[in-house]
Amino acid sequence: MSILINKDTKVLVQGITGRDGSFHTGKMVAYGTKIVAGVSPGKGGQLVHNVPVFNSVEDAVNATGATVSVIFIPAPYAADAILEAAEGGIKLVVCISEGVPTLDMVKATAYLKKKGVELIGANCPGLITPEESMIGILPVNIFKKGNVGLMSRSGTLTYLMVSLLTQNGLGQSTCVGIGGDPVSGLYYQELLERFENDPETEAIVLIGEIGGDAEERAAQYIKEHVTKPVVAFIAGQTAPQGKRMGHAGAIISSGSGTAEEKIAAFEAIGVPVARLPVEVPALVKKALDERKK
Amino acid sequence: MSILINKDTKVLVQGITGRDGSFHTGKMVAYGTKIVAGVSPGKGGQLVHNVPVFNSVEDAVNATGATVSVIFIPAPYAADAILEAAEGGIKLVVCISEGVPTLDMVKATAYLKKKGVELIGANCPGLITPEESMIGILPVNIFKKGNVGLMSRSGTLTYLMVSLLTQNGLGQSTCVGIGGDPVSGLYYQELLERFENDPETEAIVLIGEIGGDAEERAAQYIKEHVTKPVVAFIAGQTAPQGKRMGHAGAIISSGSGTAEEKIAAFEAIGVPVARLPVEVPALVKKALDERKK
Amino acid sequence: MKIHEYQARNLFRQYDIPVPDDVLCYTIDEVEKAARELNRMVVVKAQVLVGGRGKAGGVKLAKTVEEAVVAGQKILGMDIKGCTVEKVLVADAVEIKKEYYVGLTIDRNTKSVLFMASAEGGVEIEEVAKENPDAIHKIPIDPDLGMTDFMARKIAFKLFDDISLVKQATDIFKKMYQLFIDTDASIVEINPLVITDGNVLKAIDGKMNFDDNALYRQASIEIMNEPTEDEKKEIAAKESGLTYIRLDGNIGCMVNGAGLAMASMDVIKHFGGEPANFLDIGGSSSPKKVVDAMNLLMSDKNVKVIMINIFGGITRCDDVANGLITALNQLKVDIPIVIRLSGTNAEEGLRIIAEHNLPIVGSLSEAAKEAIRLVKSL
Amino acid sequence: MKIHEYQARNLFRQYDIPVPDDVLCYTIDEVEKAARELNRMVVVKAQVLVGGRGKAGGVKLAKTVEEAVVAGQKILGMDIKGCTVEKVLVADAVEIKKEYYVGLTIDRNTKSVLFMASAEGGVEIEEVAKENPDAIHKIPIDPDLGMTDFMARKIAFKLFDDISLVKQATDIFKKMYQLFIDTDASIVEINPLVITDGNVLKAIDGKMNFDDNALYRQASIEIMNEPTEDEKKEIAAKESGLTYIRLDGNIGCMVNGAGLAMASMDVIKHFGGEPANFLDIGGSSSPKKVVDAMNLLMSDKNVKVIMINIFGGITRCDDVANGLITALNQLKVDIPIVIRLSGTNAEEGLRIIAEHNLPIVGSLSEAAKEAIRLVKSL
Repeated sequence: MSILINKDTKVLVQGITGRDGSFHTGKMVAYGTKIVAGVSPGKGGQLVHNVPVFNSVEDAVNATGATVSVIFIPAPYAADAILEAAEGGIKLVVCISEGVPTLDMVKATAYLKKKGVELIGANCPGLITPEESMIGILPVNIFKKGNVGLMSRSGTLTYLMVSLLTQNGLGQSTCVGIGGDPVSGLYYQELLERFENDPETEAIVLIGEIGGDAEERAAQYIKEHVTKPVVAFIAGQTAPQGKRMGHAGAIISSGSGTAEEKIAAFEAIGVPVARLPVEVPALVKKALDERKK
Repeated sequence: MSILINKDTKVLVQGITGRDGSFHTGKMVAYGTKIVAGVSPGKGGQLVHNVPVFNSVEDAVNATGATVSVIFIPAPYAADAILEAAEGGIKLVVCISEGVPTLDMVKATAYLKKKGVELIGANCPGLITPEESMIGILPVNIFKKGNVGLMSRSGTLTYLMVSLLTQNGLGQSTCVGIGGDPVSGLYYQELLERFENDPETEAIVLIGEIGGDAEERAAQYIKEHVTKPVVAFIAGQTAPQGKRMGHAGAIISSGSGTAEEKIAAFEAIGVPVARLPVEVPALVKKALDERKK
Repeated sequence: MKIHEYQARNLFRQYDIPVPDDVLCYTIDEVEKAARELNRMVVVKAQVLVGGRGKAGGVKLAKTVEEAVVAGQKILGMDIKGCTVEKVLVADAVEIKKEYYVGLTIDRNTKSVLFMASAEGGVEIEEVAKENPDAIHKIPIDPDLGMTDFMARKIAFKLFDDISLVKQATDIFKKMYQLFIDTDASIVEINPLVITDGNVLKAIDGKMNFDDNALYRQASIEIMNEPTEDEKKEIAAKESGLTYIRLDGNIGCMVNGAGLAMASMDVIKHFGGEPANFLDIGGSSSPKKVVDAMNLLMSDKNVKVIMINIFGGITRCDDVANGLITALNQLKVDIPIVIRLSGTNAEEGLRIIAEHNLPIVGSLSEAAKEAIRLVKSL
Repeated sequence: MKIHEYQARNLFRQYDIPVPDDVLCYTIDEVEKAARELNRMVVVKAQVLVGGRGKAGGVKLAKTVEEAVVAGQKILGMDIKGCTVEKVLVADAVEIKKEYYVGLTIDRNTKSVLFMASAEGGVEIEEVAKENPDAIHKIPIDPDLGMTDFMARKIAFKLFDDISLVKQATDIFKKMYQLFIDTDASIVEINPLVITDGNVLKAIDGKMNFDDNALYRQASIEIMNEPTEDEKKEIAAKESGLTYIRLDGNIGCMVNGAGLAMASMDVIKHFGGEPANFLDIGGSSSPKKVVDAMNLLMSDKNVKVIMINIFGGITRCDDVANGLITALNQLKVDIPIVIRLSGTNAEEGLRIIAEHNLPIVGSLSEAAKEAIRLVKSL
């Protein structure tokens, strides 16, 4: 088991003929992800990494039965690609594209909700169920099958955490990069719910960062609904006030959204928070040991 | 039993302080309809026919538990009133207003669908469950409690039909004026389904008119889903081609939407169609007699 | 509300929908000048608000200026279904490789704007609709999204393979939808949309109708209205709150409600009579409205008998009766009247009418039969 | 992107949101002329892109022209949180009966535009938010509907009882929302919105921020940008695909990804060091980007050591290594570098680095400790 994707998940790639789309399609195919189709208007009938290309998502879904789409489309057209995926019958959309206008995402997420379609991203590295399926741009060699579920607002920080986990013998059930934009798809709460219900996941690592109150809300959710151990890390503990740190969501405004507040929220409900990334594996091991008792 | 409304239905009136709203509130109250609230922004706290007035639908619903709203608001603001009703917690909206722009109704009906709220109208006379509740502008004295369900695209033609039924001893379970605009709420199909499931309704009268294919679709639905007898009448049998007959929907264009086609569609599935209004009661009686056997 | 082709083409141009060059002409001199300036093969097209002008000879191709003048002479002033042609459009006649149909309208069933597209354009699309319905793609547009890129492209791929044409069509479809929404249209149609020899898409003929209920917020559309004489009468009636359509019979009808008005006409015809008009006095009638309606009926010299059929709901029968008495006092009404009243405040209305010794009948059938008897007795 | 108050006020005027008259002034002479022309009590307000100008003395009331000149002399040229005041707004000082707060922003939780309104305007709204959160009404706007009449009215009724004020507010709220949507704003704020003595609502102070991701389609907004010197450097970095924020420490950081960059800074601080900057080289890094990043780091004279922390995903470690070698060949880099590389193509990257005898460390903690050791050893 795992959450959201597994070895049987059929995936299509929107923007498969682009530079990034083509490169990462190769990586995904090599990892064993079932990439069954690509979409690129006007290039229907071509092959990319031996994957058939269609003119529209609808055509691709009808021909292949794909249920997940991963989007490598320039930001101005990315939201339209998300809508096309939802309208075309896709059930989970993973949007890698960076720099999508926020109001485009407001419209897109409202439509997805109406259609009952899930989204991860935009501006995210994707997700992986190790040794089964990787959808996105994750560097696969650092992952290892196991029982730790991981979710993160940050891409490369995820890689660091995962490699520390793997180095310490802690494999992962599923790792999800949720993206750091002001409006995005599945968030901590929805993923916590899924990890809680996933029999394979024994512990959860939550990587947050400064700005907003998503971590505080996650803490509230954990308190009420999560029985499995959670270990947290918050990036930006030393970030100066009011400075924008690359992620649009990561603004500390007037004393709320700080790392201290988030850390306090987690510790108040008994979720240990690592001060350094390197401390995470030990905290997870400790939590797993206690769970076994 | 009845469909949609009964003696316990709590109703609020949007536009209660206007000329028409106030007049018909009086008529509804006199009939025994449970009018529990009115809405008129800026006039909250007043009384109209002893009905308390609120500034917003939300306030009125919170204070009174109204589940149905009837709208007497000038056309340019009517669609906004429909949205307010749906957002404010109303479950069935009855819009009497005439002349609402079609694209306003396109937006409003999409929102109502998302919210799971039903609509009757716009540009309709409302509905009545005789001797229990009248919501709209129907002349109540012609109605009589009974077992005939009636639905119509036309207001005054409904009155004629109902008075003929009543004169002939045929009372009604519920009568619904669905309105004649290009985009409106509940239509033949949805009402046929409700009448079919209503134990009190023994026969159904469907009054159609030229234009569109709603009657043809109703015939198809009757064929597949309705076991109770249906009697139909189609107005506009002699209307000249291409002339607009008052209802925006009633345009005969290029040989489709004619009365002959609609009559043929009904007769093909065994639904008798009266040529004159006066023939309807006899057809209903005959159908009821056959059903009893 | 309908507009002429030349007006639709101008709206298309405002929205950057590609349309061949054209000149609107009221005289032969203007036609000659236009043909000379366009300086190539042209098409001369009657500008009338009725369909079927092609079959009526209202559209002619002209290879030379002389041919254009001859065409203009034939078309200007000709009668098409009762409309006199007062102006023609002289338009660039582009080379046509293939013709398509695309149109937007309101769909009652999906309660949305429906995009229709067919590779079988140029001919009567209604014929295609009947004989080969699958040849017309029908795509409802989600009002929350509008015409998205992907949806416009999806429709374009149904018509074209060439990606250059797909891109042009995607662009045109999005603009058509925007035009529809911005102007509260009820129809936006391009038939035919053509591929020209340069592999460029162009709108060769455009049709637009508008939602009358929305004209109050569409001033720039409303001023385009060019009503015919009959329509002017209908518009004047509308301003008094009446819906009026003149017909060819002799029994003037005054009814409240469109459905009842149609049914009244049906009943008159059923018993062998001929209605002179459709006249719906609508809801919330004031006595004033009835006076206006009587005025309208009396202005038609064909009317020999007046039949009044009122079923009060929002309309009050006493208002109608009072209006009628006022009208009879103000106007010289020298023809017989048959009256049927019921519904809201009917007793009071009937009392007022009875006081003035006007004939009252009990049912619609009786009213129709009496009106026919009176016409025949004249 | 942020804009000045005077720019926000001009946008408000374009949308018919009522704003008192004002004049933008760069000199004392202009201030005097403006105060004379407005010919009543004015307020002189520093135009800077940082908050807290009121507390810093950047806003002064002036009853006479002379007082306005004195206020202008004090404010023009003053320093507010590191920004020099180059211009002031001289604005009509209306009589204020009561102050309100209204604002629109993006809400991550409801994934929509959130309207915020409070009867406790004029003061620091953040204080109200903390101490009395119920005093701030928060209403998410359905993106499919936009700001409807009824919703704007509903919010207005939360602030006002008087129907005249409700109507004015309803109109203002709808326009604020339209302005937000039309310009791809991230914040539209009026604080305070006031009732003047004539019972008229006016926007006394306006704040607008915009979504940087949408500036490509907002040319008329983008040209309003007036970056500070530090921001110019950040913008130049952005144009090279880099996110750069200058800080006060001495360890120059080059990291890929915002989260990892923040975590790297955290680790440096944890071990007692001081980062000189936040520098995210982003995804799909080309060697060129690394050269640009090195250039940027070397342009800061405070930087004594450079710490590079790369976790390849979409970024390839070999690209980074090649870029670094190119940079070292092109630039005069006379300070020590600490490098940590892993992820996509890490082996190849490490091989390239090793060939050039650059110091490689195995973990982020080690890298931070080594950088700090090197700084201390200088």
